[in-house]
Parts: sequence; C-alpha cells; structure tokens
Amino acid sequence: MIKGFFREYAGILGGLLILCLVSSFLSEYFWSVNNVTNIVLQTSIVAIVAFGMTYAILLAGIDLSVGSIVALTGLVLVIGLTNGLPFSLMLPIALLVAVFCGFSNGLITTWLGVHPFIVTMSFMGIWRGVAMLTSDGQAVSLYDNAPFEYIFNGYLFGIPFPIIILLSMIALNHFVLSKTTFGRRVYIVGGNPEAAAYSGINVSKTTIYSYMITGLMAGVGGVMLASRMFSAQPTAANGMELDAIAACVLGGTSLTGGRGTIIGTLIGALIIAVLSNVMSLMNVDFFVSLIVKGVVILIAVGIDVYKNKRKAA
Amino acid sequence: MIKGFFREYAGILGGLLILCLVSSFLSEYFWSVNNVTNIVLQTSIVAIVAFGMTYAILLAGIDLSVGSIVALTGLVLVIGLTNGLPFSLMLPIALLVAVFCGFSNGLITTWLGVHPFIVTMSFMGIWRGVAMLTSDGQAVSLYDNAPFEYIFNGYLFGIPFPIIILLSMIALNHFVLSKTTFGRRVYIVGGNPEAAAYSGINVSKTTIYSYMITGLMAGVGGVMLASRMFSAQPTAANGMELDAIAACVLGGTSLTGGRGTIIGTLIGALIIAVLSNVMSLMNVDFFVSLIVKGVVILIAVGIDVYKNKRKAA
Amino acid sequence: MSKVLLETVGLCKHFGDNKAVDGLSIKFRAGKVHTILGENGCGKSTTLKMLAGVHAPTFGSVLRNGKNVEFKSPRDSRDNGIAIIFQELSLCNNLTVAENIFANNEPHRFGVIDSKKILSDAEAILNKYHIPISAEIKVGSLSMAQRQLVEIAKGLSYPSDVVIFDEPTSSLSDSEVEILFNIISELKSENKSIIYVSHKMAEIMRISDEITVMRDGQYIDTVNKEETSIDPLITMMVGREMNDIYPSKNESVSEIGDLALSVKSLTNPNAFHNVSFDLHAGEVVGFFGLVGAGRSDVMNALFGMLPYEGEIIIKGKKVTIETPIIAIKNGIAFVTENRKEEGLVLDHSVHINCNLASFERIATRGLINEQAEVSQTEESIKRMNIRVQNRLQSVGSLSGGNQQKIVLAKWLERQPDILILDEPTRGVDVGAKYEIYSIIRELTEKGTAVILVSSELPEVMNMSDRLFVMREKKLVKEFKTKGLTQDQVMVYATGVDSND
Amino acid sequence: KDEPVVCASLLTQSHPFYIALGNGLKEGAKLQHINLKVSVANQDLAKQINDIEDCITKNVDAIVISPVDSKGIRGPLKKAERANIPVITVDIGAENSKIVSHIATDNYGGGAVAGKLAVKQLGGKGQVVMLSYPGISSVEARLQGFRDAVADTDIKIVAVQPGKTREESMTSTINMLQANPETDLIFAFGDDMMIGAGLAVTKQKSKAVVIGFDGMPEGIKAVDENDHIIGVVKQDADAMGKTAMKVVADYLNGKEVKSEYPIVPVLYTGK
Ligand SMILES: Nc1ncnc2c1ncn2[C@@H]1O[C@H](COP(=O)(O)OP(=O)(O)OP(=O)(O)O)[C@@H](O)[C@H]1O
Ligand SMILES: Nc1ncnc2c1ncn2[C@@H]1O[C@H](COP(=O)(O)OP(=O)(O)OP(=O)(O)O)[C@@H](O)[C@H]1O
Ligand SMILES: [Mg+2]
Ligand SMILES: [Mg+2]
Repeated sequence: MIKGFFREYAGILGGLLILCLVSSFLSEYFWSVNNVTNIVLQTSIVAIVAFGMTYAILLAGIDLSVGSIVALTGLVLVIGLTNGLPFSLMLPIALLVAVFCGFSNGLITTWLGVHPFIVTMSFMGIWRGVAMLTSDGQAVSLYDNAPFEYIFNGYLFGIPFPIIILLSMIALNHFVLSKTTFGRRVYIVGGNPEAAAYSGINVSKTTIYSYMITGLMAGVGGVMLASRMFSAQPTAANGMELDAIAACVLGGTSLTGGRGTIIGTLIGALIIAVLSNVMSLMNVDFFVSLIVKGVVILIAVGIDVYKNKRKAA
Repeated sequence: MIKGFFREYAGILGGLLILCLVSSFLSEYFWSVNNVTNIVLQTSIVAIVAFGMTYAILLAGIDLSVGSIVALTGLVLVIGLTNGLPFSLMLPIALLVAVFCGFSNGLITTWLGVHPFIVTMSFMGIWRGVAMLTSDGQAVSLYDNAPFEYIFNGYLFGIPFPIIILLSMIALNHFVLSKTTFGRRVYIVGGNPEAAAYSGINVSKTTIYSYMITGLMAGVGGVMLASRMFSAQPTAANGMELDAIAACVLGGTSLTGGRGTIIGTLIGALIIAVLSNVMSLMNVDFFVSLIVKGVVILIAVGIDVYKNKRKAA
Repeated sequence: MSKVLLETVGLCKHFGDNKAVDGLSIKFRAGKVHTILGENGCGKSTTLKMLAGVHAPTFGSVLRNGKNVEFKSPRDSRDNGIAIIFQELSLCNNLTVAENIFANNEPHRFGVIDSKKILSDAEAILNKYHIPISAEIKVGSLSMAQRQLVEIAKGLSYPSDVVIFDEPTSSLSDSEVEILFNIISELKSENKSIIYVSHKMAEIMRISDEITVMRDGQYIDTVNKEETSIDPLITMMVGREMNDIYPSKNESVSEIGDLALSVKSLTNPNAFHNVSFDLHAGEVVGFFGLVGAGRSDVMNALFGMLPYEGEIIIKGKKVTIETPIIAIKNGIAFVTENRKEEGLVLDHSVHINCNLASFERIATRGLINEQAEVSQTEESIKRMNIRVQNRLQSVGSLSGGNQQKIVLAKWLERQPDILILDEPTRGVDVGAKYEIYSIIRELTEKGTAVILVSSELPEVMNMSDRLFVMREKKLVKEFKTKGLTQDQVMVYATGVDSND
Repeated sequence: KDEPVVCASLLTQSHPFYIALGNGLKEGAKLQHINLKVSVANQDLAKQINDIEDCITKNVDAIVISPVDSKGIRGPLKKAERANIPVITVDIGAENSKIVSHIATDNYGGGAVAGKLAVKQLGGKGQVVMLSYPGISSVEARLQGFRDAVADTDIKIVAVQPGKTREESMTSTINMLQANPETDLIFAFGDDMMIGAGLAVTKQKSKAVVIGFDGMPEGIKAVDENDHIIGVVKQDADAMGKTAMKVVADYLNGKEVKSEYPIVPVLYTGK
C-alpha cells in the first residue's frame, strides 16, 4: 500500500522533496512550524479548487470558470450574512449557487457537444459579471460573524479549521474517485467516451455531475477565501483557474483525460505553494518570480515525463 | 467557389450578420464609415494573433503565451528604437524574438511530449516576466520615429496601413494553410498524429514550425500594438490569448484538432470586435458587458453546432 | 423449430441519403448461431448497433420474445438480456482487465465499488471461458488480440440470452479463435441465441446454423447451413459469380528479380531477436506466427518506428532507418495492422486520406496540386472499388473494409519498391479481399517486393512465394510455399515440435 | 547594530505610480538605513495576504503596505498586530485594523481638483466621458470626487467605460467619442489612461480635451506635449515613499508619529 503509493507518485513526490530541501537551504525560516502551517493554509484553497478541477480534467475537459465561481460564492455568502441572514442558511445557498454554476457548465457542454474550454471560458466572463453586478463592483466586508470567521480562522482540537476542511476534501474526493461507481464512470468516460457509451454509461449525466462537483469545490474554496479575507470581492480569485490546472497537471493528471488522482493534485498544489512561499521568503523580485514559476513547472513536468518513460521502458 | 464559401461559413457568417443588424438598430453610429473602420482597426491585432493561434489549435494544441509574446515583441522593438537603433534592424529582431518564443513552445512541447496547455502556460509567465524585467515594469514610449508610427497610423493608397497588414496576413495564412504541403501537414498531424507519422510526416517538425508561426503572428500583433500606442508596455495584451482562442473557436476551429480555417477565425474575431464595439457605443456597464460577451459566444457556438447537426442529418 | 428470441421487422437505418440498412427482417432463434454475411459496408454493424441500442432505427421495429421493444441506449438493450461484442473495441486503456470487464456493471454497495469482488468475478469469467489473461493487468499493455478476448469477456459479464459478435475473429489468431469457438458452443448449449458477423467463410461454415445474406443494406435471403456451401453464399453476397478466392499467379513473369531488401540479425531487446531474411523484387514473402509473435514489431522497425540493432540493406546499400521518412525515401511503404489509429485521419475526407502519403510528392515546390490529387483519388476509388458517396465524405463514416482499401490506396501512388502489408485483409469481405490480392499480384508483376504479414494461414500460403514463421520474437523457419501443408507450418508457429 | 528589516507590500509593479512609489520607498530606506524588502501583490489580495504572512514568519520590524483591498486585508494585519509588528499604510488605507500611520494622496480630493479644472475649462457646461477601473476603490474615489465637483453645473457625464490599460483606454475612448461626438472633456483616472485617451482624441480628430491623474514623468511629458491633454492631478509618489520610510524610522526609534500624513495632490497644467 505505502510502497505502491511511493512508486506511483515517485516522480512528483521527489520533485516536492527536492524543492523542500533546496528551500530549507535558501531560507532559515522555511521549516519553522509557523511557516509550514502557512504553506498549508495558503495552498488549502487552491488545492480544494484543484480537486474539483481534477474531475473536469479527468473527463478530458477543463473548467476555466472556477475563479469566477469562487468570487461569486463568496459574495453570495457575505451579502446574505451582512443582510442579517443566518450562516446556517447562507452556507448551503452559497454552495448551491456554486453547484448551479458547475451544472450550467456541464449542461451546456453536453447539450451543445462543444469543448468545455469555450463553454467554461464564456461562463468565466458571465459569473464574473454577475459577481460584479451583485456588489456593484465593491468589496463587501463582514467582521462580527462568528461561524463565518471560524471557517478560515478557527481551530478544532488545536488544528486550524481550514486544514480540517482540506483533509476532509482530500478524503472525500479521493474516496469518490477511487472507490465509487461514479468515480469509475468518470475515469471510463474520460478514457474513452465512446467505449463508455457502448458500456451503457450515461456520458452526459456523468459529465454534468462532474462539473457540478467542480463547481461545488470552487464554492468551498470561495467560502474559505471570503472567511480568510473577512470580506468578499468580485475580483477575487482572478486567474486561480490556471493555478488549479497547473496543480492537476503537475500532479500527473493528463489533459487528454482518464488519468489522474486527488493525491497527485494535492502534491502538485503543494509544489506551487512551496515555490511561491520560498520565493516570498527570499524576497525574490516579482518579475523574476514569474519566470522562476514557469521554469519550475516545466522542469517538474519534465521530470514526470522522464520518469514515466523510464518506467515504460 | 463563392457559393461554397457561403455554405461553409453559413452559421458563423449568419451570426455575424445578425449581430451587425441588431447593432445597427441599437446604435445609429454603428454603420458610419468611421466606426466600421474603427472596428476593423480594433480587431486587426487580435485577428492576426488569432490567425497564429489557429495553427496551434489545428494541431489540437493551444498557445496561452501569445499575449506575453505580444508584449515582449513590442518592448524589444521600442527599446531598440529608443536606443537609436534603426527600424529596419529592430523590426526583424523583434519578430525573431517572437519566432524564438514560438520555437520554445513547440520544442518543449514535442521534446517532453506534454500537452501544450501546460508548456505555453509556463511560457506565458516566463515571457511576461522577461518583458517586465526588460523595462523594469515601465511603459516605454516613442513618438518621433516615422516608420514605427507608420505601422499602425500610416496610410497606403488611402487605406489605413494596419488594414493592409491585416489583409496580407489573411492572404498569407489562408494560402499557407489551404494551398501548401506544410498546411496540409498541419491538418493531418492535428487530425491524427500517429497516422501522420506512419505516412512519413515529421510530426515534431510540423509542430515546431506551427508554433513558430503562432509566435510570429503574435509578434506582428505586438509590433502593431506598440505602434498603435506609440509605446510598449510590459503588461500589454494580458488575456489576449482568450480573445484569440474565442475567435478561433467561434470561427469553427475545433479544439480537438484538424479542423478550422483562417477565414473562419477572421469572422470569429469580427464577431467579438463588433460585440465589444456596439456595447461600448451603447455605454453598456462593464459588468453587464462581461455577461453579454459570454452569452453571445455561447449562442454563436450553439448556432454553429446546430447548423452542423442539420447539415449532417 | 426452436423459440424466436429476437426478431427484426422491416428494420431501416438511414444516414442522410445513405440507406445503410433498408428493410431487414430476420428471426434469431434460441440455441442457434445466426450469421449475417455481406460485403463491407452492406450494413451489418449498423444492424447490430440498432439491436444494441447504439443507433435508433429510422423505420421498422425490433421484437424481443414477440414483444415490440425500443432501445433508447445500450443500457436498455443490455437490460433486455442482449449482450454485444463490438467490432470497434470499447475498452479503456488506463483501467485493468477486471475493471474493464465490469465497466458500469461494478458490484457495489451504495455506490461503493467492491474491488475484491470485481477481481474475483472477473477471474471467474476469464476462467470459465478459458481466457488466459490476468485480470489485474492494465488493458493498455495488452495486444489487440488479447483486448478482443477481454472485450468478449466483458460482453459475457452480465446475464443475457442473446449474444452478438461483430467480427470477433478479425484480430485473433487460430489459438484464440479456438477459445472463442468453445465459448460459442458453451453459449449454444445454454440455449442462447448467437448472432455472428464475420468475413471468414471457413469459420462461418464451421459454426453457423443459419446464415442471412445482406447486400447494399438490403435483405437477400436466409438459408440453413446444411442447405448451402461457400460458393453460392459468395454469389449471393457479391451479386455475381466468383470463381476463386485467390487470384492465380501469372506464371510467365515468375522470375524473381534482384535483391530488394536484406535484413541481417535485426534485434530489439524488447521486441525481437536476431531476425535475418532476404526479399527480392517481384516476390511475396509471408510472415506467419501466432498473435504476439513479434511480426508487427519487426515491420515497425523496418519502417523506422522502432529502434533496432543489426543491418538493413536496400538495393545493396546499407541504410539506417530511424524514421518513417527515411524508410519511405528508401522505397518502403507500410500498411499497418491498426488502420484507425495508425493508418487514417478518420475526421478527414476520403480525398485527404487517399493522398496522405503522396501529397508532398505530387506537390510542386511546396504547393498542393489539387488537380493531380483529385484525379489520383478518383482513380483509387475506381481501381480499388471503394464504396463512397463522394470523395469529400469523411473516412470515419465508411465501413471497415473500405477504410482498409483507402490505407492501401494511400501508398500505391508512391509506387513503393517494398510494400509491407500487416494484416491487410483484416475485416475485409471476400470480394474486397480478392481485389486486394489482385493488387498484390499486379504490383509484384511490376517488380514490387511485398512482405505479407497475416494470421490467416491460407492467405499467406496462397499468396506468398516464401514463408517465414515467427515464434516468441524469433524467426524460427523459412519455407517455400509450393507443396507446403498447413500442419507443417503450425508445428513451427506453436513450437509443439521444438527439437527441430 | 543591525539595520531594521521592513517589509513593503505594494499593490502592483506595473503601474507608473507604484513604480515611483516603490522607488521612493527604496530611496527613503537608504536614507534611514533600513533594510527594505519589497513584494508585489500584482493586484491579487490572496497573494498579498500570503506575502504579509510570510513577512510575519520572518518577524520583520515593520510592515509597509498598500492594500489591494482596504477591508480584505484585515486578517493578516490582525496577525501582525498579534506578532507586535507595526503596520503603516501608503496610498490605500486599511479599515478596521490597527495602523500606526497612514500616508496617502487624497484620491477623492484629487478627483475634485480635476472636476474643478473641468468646470473652469468648459465654463460650467458640456459633455464629459470617463474611463474607469471597475472594482478598484481608489479609482472609484477619484471618479466620485470628479462627479461631485461637477454636480451643480451643467456638465453631464454621458459615458463611463473601462480603461484598465493604455490600449483598452484608447479603444474605449474611440468608441465613446464615436457614440458621443459632442464630447468636450475626458477624465482619465491614471497616466496610462490619459495617454491612451489622448491618442484616441488625436485619432478621432475630436475637439475633446483630457484631464488625467497621477502625473508621473511620462504623464507630465504628455501634458507638455499634447495640446489635448490640459492637465493632470499630480501625486507625489516620491515624497509619499520617503515620508513612509521616515515615519517607520521615527516609530522604531521611539519617536512620536502622526496617524495621518496626507500628501496633497497638486494640479499640473503644463509649462
Ligand atoms: N455514423 C455513420 N454516419 C454515416 N454513415 C454511416 C455511419 N455508420 C455507418 N455508416 C454507413 O453505413 C453503411 C453500412 O456500414 P456498416 O458499418 O454497417 O457496414 P458493415 O456491413 O458492418 O461493413 P464491414 O464489413 O466493413 O464492417 C456504410 O455505407 C457506412 O458508410
Ligand atoms: N501474450 C502476450 N503477452 C504480453 N504481451 C504481448 C503478448 N502478445 C503480444 N504482446 C504485445 O505485442 C507485441 C508483439 O506483438 P506484435 O504485434 O509484434 O506481434 P504480431 O506477431 O504482429 O501479433 P499481432 O497479431 O498481435 O500483431 C509485444 O511487444 C507485446 O507488447
Ligand atoms: Mg462492420
Ligand atoms: Mg501484428
């Protein structure tokens, strides 16, 4: 089991470890408890959004609208709360909005039969516009709502609550993808949609459900982000889709569908987070950091390819 | 010939015409010579970049780095010129830089054998970072260079020079894709790379050349943009890749490769340009315009799908 | 007469103007093997797809146990006890054999998959039908033949009393065919109705009880096997008389020519060892072996798609073939065994595909020569009798046999010196086979050297001058085909008599 | 004694004003013998929060910040407060957080200055179009200041379109001039937008004049050289940066500092 785990993720895990090793030489602060916690906290939102993205990519699709869904979900939640509605009501409503956004992506994709790139790209604009309209372009803040604050700033058994959320999302999505019939269908549809249809799988339904999960995960991310910032902003998470996609791909999820895991995506997200963190600790120039990030992603993907080739040979 | 043309582009051309018709009701200024010229000028840069993107998408690839290449090319040109180097030297150098960027995309993609999405995404960051570093994040302006100014602001036989460039790029790329063996290779490799290899086509070379053309077209766009703005900015053309991709897809280029034309892309680009123009003329709220743009793209793609289905049945 | 389990009444399927199936009425009975026979593109697969719920009929109806049924999806058909093994493989390469067998049919509790049960059930099925494949291996690492067996196991994994096979043997070699026929007799003894489609006449005569012949989408006749034989069936099928399955060699030009190709101890550690042979102009050399013997890998190496050690000498010159481009430059053409993935661009037109390998040569200074291409396409269509509506039709919408002819056509314009054919008649009807054989004869008469890789022993024996047998990635024997018997060859192919 | 280490988190590094502000901070740091580390949020609040958290990890002596969002920055500033790290805001303030001092241009006031120039230029009557950056609060404040300053006159604001970059400003302005040929004046919230609008006016041969904001060297040059650009509200980024570092040094040396240092924008109308 554990051996299998290391074999499966050897390349990418190696990449992460090397990165951590290099980082610990580069910055004395790197291994401090405080900093490690920070890294996990900083990555938690992107990682959860990337878990959702994993479904879309497993289907050989993509979801460019997750950043907009993150923003919209946060706004719906915060606006509801500032208007005095209870958290227990607004949380489900906000998540439902996120699921609905995902549903739209899935529905239009299967209905029109066009590539999700163009559908989710359109919705990226649409949901962003809706978010902007909802708050008239303004950020909406909220300070005195205990459960809302707790989401990203609370502790459970001494562990930061967002880490608890992250762990549950890992468990949940890993379980769904690897243990359930639905997860299996996602892999089959992504691996060979025609074969899936011949096997009697309802491809449309599987696709729509998957995008709904992608939406839901973006929604969870949106709630966490809003809590983290004590406010919701219509411009939040702009470009987060690219980080989420990078996490998936670094983690070995194939853009041609049918291959990838949640654990892989998690490791991918951690690589990006560690990289940003150490560059920030070292105060690397922003422009340089853009270049370094690109180069490191290329190297990481390259290592993975090389490893797979060697394994195949 | 002409009949075939209309048959082939019926759906998308219909969409453009409907849009123009609606626009002429919505705004009295729409059909003025001045405005129509403006639309063509406004779209010329995106359209040319989208022509380059068409090659990448025909190969079932994508190029997310074009926006960054646009910015970098413009900067290289303008910085060279402000340092007193002659235009006749700097223009080729700038375009070579663009071709080199495209070459990197193509080389790494074929060499690593990974999806161009992730490669060009990395380079998007890298070239943007390089552009930022080159000018330290500053815009560089240039007012007194005649040939530089001429590019976007000159006239030839009474026609704005950028329109001449646009027309030549249409002709050139249309010719390359439909009349040359290289173009044929692009379609075959995009349709089935394995079959292409077994038919004696050098898939890697075709891919690399294609991305070089994508880069070159982005470079041409970059030169035009710099001339238009009398300056180069490291942040220019941020997000232009999405507009270019949208133009391709609206124009019927399939994201799964092997299908699409330059004329289609041109019409796609015009649809986006007309849409932006008329919303701007009507002073539509920015937030609303995001939504409208997304919805119209979905509708246009939908019409195209519907038409193709009817043709097939 | 046994009970009718499934019946079609006036079944039609039209794709636009193309009447793929046009008024088909057949009764399928319990405990019988019912074969549907017809030329490529006559509508067999389309018929089966309607029975499997993949296509909805344009007109007509399907009766299940006498009752009208409408299948809206493959699931409906499956729930009605119809199992189908498709011509196109419907497996996922990233999943294991067991996972593929139970795709969308996983044993589960509240949606949670029981992985252990999948494995044990899959092993049970594989064992029951004597299929020698591990259930835990990923399908992507299996050969085509093994995948076909997995496909069969998958079809048999849920309860059914009608089992449909669409050309199950086209990628199987004899040993696997035996496995399949055992499965079929097992099913028969369970009183199931079997619907069978194949182009291999001998096989059809061996296992069928009833045979329905189709032509151009239309029903011709249904006959009992006992009351017929191969020749009248072929006549019924092609609509004219055919005298011989294999065109005879023109003995007047039987002189074999110069040495065209000489291969010396070709080795790829992972794929084949120490392969040496000669090939002369005007000669057909057959390669026979069981599935996985390594024939295709050798051919891939000759064509620059697989690295090798050893020497390749073409027309007396040593060449290093690293890429297909070099191979083609040296006059080699290669029709691969996997036309869909390696031979054609399915989305593109017949026109583009016919010129796939020659458009550069016809071109002048890098410019496409449209006119020459059109005439070359038209000629290919005529010469090879390819059934298409027009040259702009997409290849993906053609029947398998017609696709195969296009793969062949794409090479002929280049007039190769050495033509490698890997399973060129797989899934091709007798009429078209004859046409392909005739083309081989025609080419050799003009001096082309041909390598014919095939798993059909009669085919290699009748068509080749010499025959090489491969076993376990080695060349084990060379024969002259004159006077050779099938048994002699099989001894070497199977290695039963390995002390020779 | 070691130099004190100070983190500065800037909104962006690709906008002339922030480049100048960054340079001002760096020069100020040199003068005050402070070891300054600058990070750039690239207008992404999440990134800025990460940067601040990383600074707190390093236990720096002070934090200088121009928040991406005044409200959303509260979380990390709370952490800074708990870690006893003083925070100074520049250009953009922070709400609901404990701040040592705030050094900024009065954006609303600057907008009003531009509005008054417009009233004077047009004689209290005419059509105005504006460029905006939807969702950015400092920009909204400038536009609001302008609006309020022309509220009681016959000046009408006939169109507002986004102009987030120089190229978008140019395109938007061309389109707005097309739809409103009678436009008399354009208010642009930044130098880039002013320059883009200036190019558009020339292109469209419009009679409109442009008023801008920021007044960085390129903007000043544009006012000098382009007859259509009549003035720019000039922020003193350099002074802002230097003042900020002075305040930090004073605070760390135990001197008293004021809670606000307004940097008054001045109007520049050419040589
Ligand atoms: N999806 C489709 N769209 C359009 N035409 C189709 C489609 N599928 C099949 N056809 C056409 O229907 C006809 C019958 O094809 P079908 O695949 O049923 O032939 P077949 O008898 O199975 O041939 P083969 O022996 O080569 O497998 C052919 O002319 C084919 O071109
Ligand atoms: N029994 C087997 N076990 C494992 N791998 C096999 C087996 N049979 C075939 N293969 C795979 O097929 C390859 C060799 O088969 P190749 O295709 O060259 O043989 P062939 O004689 O042409 O048979 P085929 O009819 O399957 O094409 C091997 O590289 C291997 O990957
Ligand atoms: Mg068939
Ligand atoms: Mg083979």
